Order: sequence, then structure tokens, then C-alpha cells
Amino acid sequence: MPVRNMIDSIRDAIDVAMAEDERVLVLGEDVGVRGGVFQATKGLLEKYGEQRVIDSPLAESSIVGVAIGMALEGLHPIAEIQFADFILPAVNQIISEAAKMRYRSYNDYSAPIVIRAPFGGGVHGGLYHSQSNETIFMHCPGLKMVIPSTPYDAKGLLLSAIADPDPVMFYEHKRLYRLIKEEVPDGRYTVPIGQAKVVRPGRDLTIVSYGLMVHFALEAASALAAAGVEAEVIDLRTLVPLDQDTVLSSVRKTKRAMVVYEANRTMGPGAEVAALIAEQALFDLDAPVGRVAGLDIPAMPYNHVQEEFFLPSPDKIAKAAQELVAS
Amino acid sequence: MPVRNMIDSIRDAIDVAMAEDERVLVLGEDVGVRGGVFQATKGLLEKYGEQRVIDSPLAESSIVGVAIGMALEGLHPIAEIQFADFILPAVNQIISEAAKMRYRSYNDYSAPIVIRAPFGGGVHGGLYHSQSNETIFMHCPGLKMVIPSTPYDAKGLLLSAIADPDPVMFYEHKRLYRLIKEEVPDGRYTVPIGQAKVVRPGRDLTIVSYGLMVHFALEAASALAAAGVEAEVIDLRTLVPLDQDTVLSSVRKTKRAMVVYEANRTMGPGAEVAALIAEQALFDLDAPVGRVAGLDIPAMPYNHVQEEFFLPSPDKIAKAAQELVAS
Amino acid sequence: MAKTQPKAPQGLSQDGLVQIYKDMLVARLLDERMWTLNRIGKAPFVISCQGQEASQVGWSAALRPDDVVVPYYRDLGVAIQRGMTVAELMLAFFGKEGDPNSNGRQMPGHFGCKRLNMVSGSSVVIVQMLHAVGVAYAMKMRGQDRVAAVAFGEGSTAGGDFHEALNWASIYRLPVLFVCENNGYAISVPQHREMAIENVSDRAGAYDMAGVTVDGNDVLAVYEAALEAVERGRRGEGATLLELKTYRVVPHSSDDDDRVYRSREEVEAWKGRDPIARYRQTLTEMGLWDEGRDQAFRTETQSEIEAAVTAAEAAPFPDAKDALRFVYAEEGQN
Amino acid sequence: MAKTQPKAPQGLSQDGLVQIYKDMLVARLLDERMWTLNRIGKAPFVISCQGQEASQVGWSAALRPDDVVVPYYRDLGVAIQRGMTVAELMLAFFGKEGDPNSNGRQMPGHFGCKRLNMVSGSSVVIVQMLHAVGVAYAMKMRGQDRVAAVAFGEGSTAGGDFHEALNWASIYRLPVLFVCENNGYAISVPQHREMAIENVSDRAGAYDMAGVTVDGNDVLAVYEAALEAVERGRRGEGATLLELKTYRVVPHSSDDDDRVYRSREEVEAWKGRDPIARYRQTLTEMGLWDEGRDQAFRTETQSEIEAAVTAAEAAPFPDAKDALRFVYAEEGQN
Ligand SMILES: Cc1ncc(C[n+]2csc(CCOP(=O)(O)OP(=O)(O)O)c2C)c(N)n1
Ligand SMILES: Cc1ncc(C[n+]2csc(CCOP(=O)(O)OP(=O)(O)O)c2C)c(N)n1
Ligand SMILES: [Mg+2]
Ligand SMILES: [Mg+2]
Repeated sequence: MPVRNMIDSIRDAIDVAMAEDERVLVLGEDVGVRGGVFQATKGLLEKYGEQRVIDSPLAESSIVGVAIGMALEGLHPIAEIQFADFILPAVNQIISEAAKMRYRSYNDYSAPIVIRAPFGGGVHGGLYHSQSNETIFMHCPGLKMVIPSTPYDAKGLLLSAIADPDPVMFYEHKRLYRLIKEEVPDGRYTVPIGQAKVVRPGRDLTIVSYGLMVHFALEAASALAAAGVEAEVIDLRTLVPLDQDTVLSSVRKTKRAMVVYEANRTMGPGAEVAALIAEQALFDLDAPVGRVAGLDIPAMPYNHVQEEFFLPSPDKIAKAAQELVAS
Repeated sequence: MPVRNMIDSIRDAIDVAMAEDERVLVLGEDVGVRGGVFQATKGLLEKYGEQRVIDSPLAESSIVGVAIGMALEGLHPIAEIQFADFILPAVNQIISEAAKMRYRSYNDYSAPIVIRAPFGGGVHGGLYHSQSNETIFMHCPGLKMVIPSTPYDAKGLLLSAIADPDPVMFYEHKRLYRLIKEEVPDGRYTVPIGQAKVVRPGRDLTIVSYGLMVHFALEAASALAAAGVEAEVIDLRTLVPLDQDTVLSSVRKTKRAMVVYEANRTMGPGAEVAALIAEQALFDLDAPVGRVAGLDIPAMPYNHVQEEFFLPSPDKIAKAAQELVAS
Repeated sequence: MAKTQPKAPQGLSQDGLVQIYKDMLVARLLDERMWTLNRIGKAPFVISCQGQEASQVGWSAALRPDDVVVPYYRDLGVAIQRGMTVAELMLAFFGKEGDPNSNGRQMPGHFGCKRLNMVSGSSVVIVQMLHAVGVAYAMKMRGQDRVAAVAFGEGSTAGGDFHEALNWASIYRLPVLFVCENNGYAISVPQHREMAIENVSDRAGAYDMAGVTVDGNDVLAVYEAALEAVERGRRGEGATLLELKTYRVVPHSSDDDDRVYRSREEVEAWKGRDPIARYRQTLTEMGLWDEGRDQAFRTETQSEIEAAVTAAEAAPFPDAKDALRFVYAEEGQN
Repeated sequence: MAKTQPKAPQGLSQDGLVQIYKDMLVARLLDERMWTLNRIGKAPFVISCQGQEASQVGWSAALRPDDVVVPYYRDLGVAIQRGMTVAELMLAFFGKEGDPNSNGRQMPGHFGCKRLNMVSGSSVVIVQMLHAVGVAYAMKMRGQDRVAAVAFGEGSTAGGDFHEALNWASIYRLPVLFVCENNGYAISVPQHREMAIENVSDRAGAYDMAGVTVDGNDVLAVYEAALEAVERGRRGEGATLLELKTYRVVPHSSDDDDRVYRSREEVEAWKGRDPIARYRQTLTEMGLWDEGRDQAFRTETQSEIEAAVTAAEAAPFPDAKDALRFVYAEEGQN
């Protein structure tokens, strides 16, 4: 089976979908000739032509707004936002329009678009090429939100997202693009939206995470195991809909929970997970629900010292886990 | 002492600030001749002239972006967004620019602007004149976020916001504009940003809320009292910075907590409050942390049946509180 | 002096000419009835087409049923021209079960119905221009000769999506009819505070696009200009920015008081240029209409409206739980 | 045939003319050094001014120190013209303590420094146009004769804030100089995919604003056009949209590979129109510069740069905890 990194598996998913269904197209800044600044659409222009691989003008609101219009006429656009930091000019089109189209038209119209965006830091991207703003879209009924952490899941989830009848936010951690390789089958397969995965079983505490932080949590779990603490690690994979069952049954077993995310701590995705646990599994808990997250400063600085200071790390996670288990 | 409703006390606060300091100005759609669609700026054009009371073009990004520029030159703009639902085109200017100006310039520049926006529902505003999207701005270090629930607080907090050296989001529940009157002194006084208020003491559970929901919580508390349950009601007044001490000491006393908010439930402001409690006061809790919130549908429908179905009500709050106390 | 007989524009039969008048009049009468229902406390909100009927019915009539229209909240005339019935519109007005626009979810004035190829809109202004561009992209990509038409107020053109939409449409030479219904105000804000130019259509040059301004109270002039633009689109020659100069003769909405921002003289002057009276005159001169038919049609329409009011008042609101549907596609639906 | 001797534009002394050359050359040499530092792995990122020095130094030199400039990420030439030192810029390049732009928080190319009346920018394109408008509003409100100048690339003009900013500036006739550095590409996207028109300045008409296009590789032409615009602003006659046609002769940034989207012939042709060589020629013809002075200045600059590199490499990174400062104003600060 071919071995692929995440960027290759994403490109492969798009390729599979475009080859199968001519309604699928991609649009975004530099997605054509350049193949995307991260190369997620490399080679697609040559293969599918200018009409289906659109080098859009530099205007995010239009990328999403035009994609909505295409979807209204039955196309299935995949919009690339060059960096998640630059999705903000499109927030109105996403939240007011895409997310509410089906609802407000009582199912007459819908906007089945996929919005891909590289997010997250640790790549010296500074304040504006490192952000994790998934909270904004998690708080928006009508959207789904997917964040894969492995090449295999990335392809399977992206194929699910493209086939989904509703708008899907698809956030890709840019530091994961080339970090890991694994076997990724050719052709179509899907990973269902809405199912979290226990990526490491354990009995002493549950670490809930997604994206790059899953790998940091796994590293932390290895370190913890050496110290006799068995952490169960959950990769959410989908933030909306959130797989409450997987989270809650793990927490009911381990009695301790911690959420790890790289977004700003306050009101970040971990707040919802913690609230869920506090509401549904409170009597099972033997310890406070911990959060290891990005700092509450505007974003991570460029210089590596402060970038590291901002980000959760395997060490910080392990340390917090130790404290939780001790409490 | 004069008796004012909330819209009058807000107008009065702006008037006081403009009379004292000629750097203060207002801008927004219809704020001039029309005095604002809710009349928050009525009479100010006549008093302070066109240069300081600006009927802006219909473009929210520009309202905030231009206000930032004015602030860079030492003015103190108060920007009105006609409805909070329409703030989304300005999200980029607010989050990328206003909130990060001081941080990214290492204190060289700052953007001391106030952004006022009527939010919330129960006024037959349908999907796009009823939303509560404060989550977006709570998750943004660099911003403060204030939501008054009474005329007195509205004036005092708005005067604090205008004097604040950093950008402040000032959300006003539109159904509160004319709902309540109380004594509101003439002239300058301030209510500090960042201090919650216990608006009803109680021993059996803590209800944390803000905006219109505070009044619903108080109604619920009266009903509960009749049934022998003493609820302590906290009005957060400021979502950022969140007054953790007031919340936590109340919860440590009552051992039960519930958050009431009208925003969509998932990832709404109550998630952060619940997470805070689950992290800091877990061992004090005798019951799960409850959330009574807006439904997870795009927004509240226009027809009153579904509008009521969407919204928390005193009844729903009281019922949830009873269950919490019984648990 | 011999008066020249008015001439019907290309593509309009005598029935078509009369139908335009009927649609305008139905829009007006329905709108007026909504105001009285609001004023007696039966409905919380009206937003109005009054004064703009010629603009609305005129541009809409230039399209085919398989074209796509993306109207804005004032376009009651468009909804009627496309075929939404008075009964349906009254259900929407009261937010009742069976409203084909949103099943009572949206405020009145938010038109949208797939059967009529009329895209659902939000209350957020100007966003819909980009949807029309995307629709037109799909049409062009498939080699169809359909067009997308989208309407908006002149005040809303200050928003960034206006620029982004015109830019896209011009880069890809898409078949879009951009219709600006210029009524001189954005709620209270007069045009000179919205833009520094005289004609919105002057902005077309910034996109190498056709720009046309016509008298929006002259329904045949509107129709002709729209038809020309639509045909330009069908021929693959790109988009047109069509500006219709008109006026709303009532307040912005039932929540507005327009006396504070415009003089009664100005409003009365525009009432004197009523597009419906004007077109009735034209049709009469063409020999296609007369006082008797007018009275009869009014009476008929009024009773249709009253029947619609009665039915809509009697109709149930949607079930509370119905509010939970269609956040996402339902099981098995695609 | 007698060659006409080049003429100095109004308002520029001989020293001024030479200073412009020096600023351009310093920008180029510094930029080149940053690339080599990046290529040998000493710094993660460069974004470049190369090829655009005449545009940048030209428009910036037309301003007074008390005017406000709002540059974009490519404007190394502006930062130097405003007075940021090579040593400071090298600290910024390495993200070190003492960087006057952001104290190491932002990526290189994010210029901003109150001492120089140069507003801090984000990486988000086109947003800064609105900041310049607000700055100019404040200036005009106070009756000052200062202006605000803001720069951006031509690709970025597709964003909505471009339109919103020009619209505001024109409604209020504000003293803004809008400078579009048109290098023909937005990363890989060529101009004809960004807009359907030939000249960005053609959009000025949509705002009843002066629009001017000049050769951005001719520094004196840039200076003159900018000065005229600035004086128009000072006289209260409103804003100008000034387009400078130029080219970046290196990839978009150190993360880019421009070979996939433009031919080497095209790049070489533009290298042949190098703005620095061209202006050196002009100055030489004016008798203000010669080969000897050029060599001496280059040597001097190179050693200034090397000293800056050494110092910046030796400089500490900011303390980790320093990242917590200035999210909000600190106690007692206003
Ligand atoms: C983005 C946004 N901002 C503000 C509003 C509130 N609003 C509704 S209509 C309107 C004025 C629109 O004026 P114009 O575009 O000229 O259309 P008209 O109502 O005159 O037909 C405003 C400000 C809105 N609906 N959307
Ligand atoms: C809103 C936003 N979207 C995308 C980007 C990523 N990006 C950075 S520069 C650039 C191209 C800009 O082109 P242009 O405006 O022509 O300026 P140039 O770099 O050519 O000087 C892009 C797409 C960004 N910085 N901001
Ligand atoms: Mg208007
Ligand atoms: Mg460019």
C-alpha cells in the first residue's frame, strides 16, 4: 500500500473526488499553477483544467460566497483558504450564509461546500500564520467541523466531507503536512464524520485532543507510561458533531480528564469538552477537568522562544497529567 | 435622581463622554440624523456636529477599520454596529486588527475603540436580528467584552469602556432597551469592567448569567424561592475579563452551578464558565454543572412559537434548577 | 401636436404588457395591506416595495423561469412576478406553516423558493451578489445560456462584497445581471453619504463591465435595459451593472420613522411620479387597459388578498419542534 | 543628437536626490543579505522588496516625517526611507529583543514604529487601507495639513476593504495617498486573474478620485506623482489612487518557488530594467554620483550590514514571559 504524508493524502482525496464526479471543483488563492502554497492541489490544474481548478482573486469573502453560489447550482466546490488566519474576512459568508442556507430555506437550498484551511503553529509563522480559530465555527449550527491528525484519516475524512450534503470546515494542521507518513490506500475510502477515536487505551486518565496535539498527547502518554501512568488518548477528529459517547465513556472509565488544544485557552474548543464532561460525567470524576492550551495572548510570537512558550508540548502535557493523577 | 431606561442611559453615557472630551466621537449606520435605529445617539448630531457624529456608509468592516485608524491618531471612537448579527463582516478588523494592535506593535500603537452592538432576541427579529455571537469575541485576547443588564450598569460600564485604553466590545440586549427603568444619576460615574455582581444571594445553587437572561434568572429565582429553593444569581456584567473569583466563591458556597445564556448552547459563553468551574471548584460540587441555553439551531425563528421554543425562559430555568438541586 | 403612441419593447406580447401591470399592482395592494395589518397590531413587521414596483417587476420580467434570481428584502414585486402567490406571501408575512420561503422562520421580505428559481436570502445586505456570481459560474461552466440576476440597494454597494462580486464576474465574464435599486437612501442615510458619485453604474468601468442607469419608475425602460443586459449575458459577453433610479414612498420598514430624515415635500413629489399610475397611463394609451378593467382587477385582487389574510390568520404556526429540522440534511437526503 | 539632461523634481535638493539612491541601495543590499542568511539556515523567513525599491523609496520620500505611513510587508524601502536603521531591521529579521517593530513577535517584513510615524501592520492584506482612512479623518477633523499614505499590492485590491476604504476617503475627501505597488502577481496569480482591467488606477473613477499610473521603476517619476498627490491632500482636495507599475525580481518569499508560474525570460527582462541601476545612471548624468562614490557607499553599507548581522545574531531572544506583555495596557498606562 502506498505510503503518504498528510499533504499527499489530501491531494489524493481531492483527486479521487474530482476524477469520480465532475461537479467537484477547487478554488482558492494560488491553487492552480502554483498547486497551492502547501501543494495540496499540485497537478490538478493540468489534470482537470482551469474551469475546475480556479485561481481565485485574493478575496476570501468572495471565495466562500462564490462557492456557495456554485453549490446552489449543484456543484461541489472545495474552497481553500490559504491560512486559517485569513478566513476572517469570510466569516460572514460562512456563518450568515453557508451555515444557514438550508435552515432558512426550509430545505429548499443548501450549500454543500468544503472549506479547507491550514491552521496551527509551531512553524515560525508568527502572529498571523499560526492561529487556531476553530472555536468560531464550532459555535455555529449548520456547519460541521473536521480536523484530521493522520494521513489516513485526512483522506478518508476529506472524502466524507466532499460527499457531505452540508458545509464542512476542514482544518489541517500545517505542521502535520509533512511530519508523519503512513499507509494510505489508493482510490476511495471514507472515514465517517462525527466519530472520535481512542488512539491509545489507558486507565488512569483521559486526554482528549485533535490535530497536532494528538501526537503531543501520545508522546506525553509514552512518557507517562514510563512513570507508571496509563493515559487514554482520544483523537476527536471531528469537532462538530462532537462524539460525546466516546469522550464520556472514556472519562467514566478513567475518572480523570484533560483537554489539550493549541487555540487560546479561554473559550477554546476544550471549554466545550470540559463543559460536556462537567455536565454528563461529573459524578464519575476523581479530579478537576484539566485544560492544557495555547496562552491567552493574541497569538504565538515569531521568535522560537516565545512560540514554544505559547504552545502546549509533550512535557507540559505530561506534567499537567501527573498533577491531575496526583490530585 | 432621574429615572432612565437602558437606551436613555446609554445615550446619556455617550453624551457625558462627548461633552467632556472632544476626542470622543460616534460612527455607524444611521447614527446621525436618525439618531440610531434604536435611538441610542438621538440628539447627538445637533449637539456635536457632523464631524463627531458620523453617518457611515453601510459597510461594517469600514466602520471598525476606520475607527481603528482614528484611534491610532488619538481619537476615541464609539462605533455602532446596527445589529450584532451584522458584525460578522467586521470580524476580521476586530480580531486581526483592533485586538492585536497593541500586542503586535509591542505597545507602540493601540486601538482604544468601543464597539456597541444590540444583540439577543425575543423581539421577533427572526434569524438575523436576534443573534448572540459573543463567543467569537470572548475567544480573542486583546478585546474586553461587556454586557450590562440594567440601565445603571449600562451607563457606568459604557463610561468605563470609553475611558478604557483597549478595544471594548459592548453588547446591549435589545429587549432590555426599554424593559426596565431605574434611577440613573446624571453626569459621570463608572462601573468597573471585570467585576461580576451577586444580584440575588442564595444558598442552594448558583445561577450565572448576563444580559436579559439575568432577569429571567431572577424571575426563576423568585419562583424557586416559593418552592423553598434559594438560588444565588450572578450577573457577570463583563465576559472578558471574567470575574472568576465571584463565580467560584459563590459555587464553593452553594455547591451547585448552572449557566444561563441565550447564545447557541454548544461552545457558547456558558461553556467557558462551566469549564472554569470544572477546573477550579470540582471538589466543591454536589451536582453536574448545568447549562440552559439557546438551542443548537442556526438562530431563533421569526414566528413566536419557535422563538419561544429557542429561548431560555424563567420556567425553563426554574425547572432545570429544580432538577439540579434534586440531583 | 400629435402624441407618439407608446411602443412595446421587443419580446413582450400584449398579455405580457398587461401582466407586468398586474404584477405591479398586486405588489402594491398586498404591501399596503401588510402595513394596515401591522398598524392594527396583527403582525410585528413589514418591509416595503412601495414606489419600487416598476423597477422590480421590470427587471424580473426580463428573465426566463430557468434563470436564477437572487432578490433582496424589498423585492415583493419580484416574488410576485416569479409566481409566488398572494396566499403564500401572506403565510410568510404571518410566519405561518406552509410559507414556501422559510416556513415561518424568516422575517417578512426574505423571499426564496426553489420552485421559482429564486434563491433564499438572509437579512445581511450585499452578500447575495457573490451567490449570483457562483450561480453564473456554474451556468457558464456547463455551457448553458441561463443567467443569474441579483438585486440590492444602493446603500449596500458600500460593502466589500459588492466589489468582490463585480470583480469576479468581470474576470470570468459571467452571465450576471446586477441590479441596483437606487432609492436614494439607506434607511436614513442619503446617497451623498454613501458614495461620492452620482451614478452607481459609474462603478462598472472599474470592472470593464457594462454599466447602465435608467429611470426605475418607467417599467418598460427598466424591462428593455434588463433584457439587453440579460441577452448580453446569454451571448457570453459578460455581466451588466444596471442601476434603476427610484424611490421608496414609505418608511424603510414598520420600525422606521422617515419624517426625521426627509421632507414631506420630497416624498410627495415622488408620490406624484408613481410608477403604477404612470404605466397604467401607458397601457391605456396603447389601448390595452382601461378604467373598468382596472377597477375589476383591483376588486379581484383585494378579495384574493382578503382571502389570503383570512387563510393565513387561521393557519397554524409551525410546531415548536419543527424548528429543529433542516439544520443539516436529514437522514437519506442528499 | 543632444541628450536632455535629467531634471530634479520640485522639492528635492541635491542631497535629497542622493539620499533616495542610498535608501534604495541599502534596501537592496540588506534584502540580499537576508536571503543568504535564510539560505544558509540562519533565519526561517524572508519577504522581499527587490525590484520595487524605486516605488517604495519614491513614494515614501514625498512625505514629511509628521505624515503617517502605513506600509505593507514588502516595503523595506519605506522603512529605510523613514529612518529605521539597518541594525534595527536585522534585529527584526531574527526576531530578537530590541526589534522596534514588534520586539520579535512578528515575522520579518511587518514594519511599524511610532517614532517614525509608521503604523504597525498585520499579515492580513488590504485591511490597512481603512486604518489610513481613519488616520486621515482625524487629521482633517483637526484641521491639520498632514496626510496618511498607505501601500498595498495589486492582488490585494480584490479584497472588499479596498473598496470600502476608497469609498470613505472619497465621501469625506480625506488626505490619503493610496499607493498600489503593482508587480503583476499575487504570489503566483497574474494580474488578469486578479482583475479584468489594465490599470488599478482606473478604479479611481468609481470614487470620483484622482487616479494616476506611473512607471514604478522610475524613482523620480514616482516621487513627483506622489508629491503631487500629497499636495492635493494637503490642500484639502482629497485622496489619490497612485499605481506604480513594477516587478519583484525574486520569489514571493523564501517559501515560494516562482519558476512554476513565470518564465525566466520574463524575470530576466525585468532585471534588465533594474530601478537602482537606472537611477544611478540618472544621478551620474546629473553629476551627483560616480563609480567611486558608489563603490565606497556599497562597502560602507556592507560593513554596516555585517555589523548588524553580528549584533543581531548575538542579541538575545526576548524572554519567554515577555510574550505576556501588552495584550492590554499595563497598569497606569493610557
Ligand atoms: C450588513 C448589514 N448591515 C446593516 C444592515 C441593516 N440594514 C438593513 S437595510 C439597511 C439599509 C439598506 O439600504 P439600501 O441598500 O439602499 O437598500 P434600501 O433599503 O434603500 O432598498 C440597513 C442599514 C443589514 N441588513 N446588513
Ligand atoms: C487576507 C489574506 N489572504 C491571503 C494572504 C496570503 N498572501 C500573502 S501575500 C499574498 C499575495 C499578495 O499579492 P499582492 O497584493 O499583489 O502583493 P505582492 O505580494 O505582489 O506585493 C497572499 C495571497 C494574506 N496575507 N492575507
Ligand atoms: Mg436605498
Ligand atoms: Mg502583486
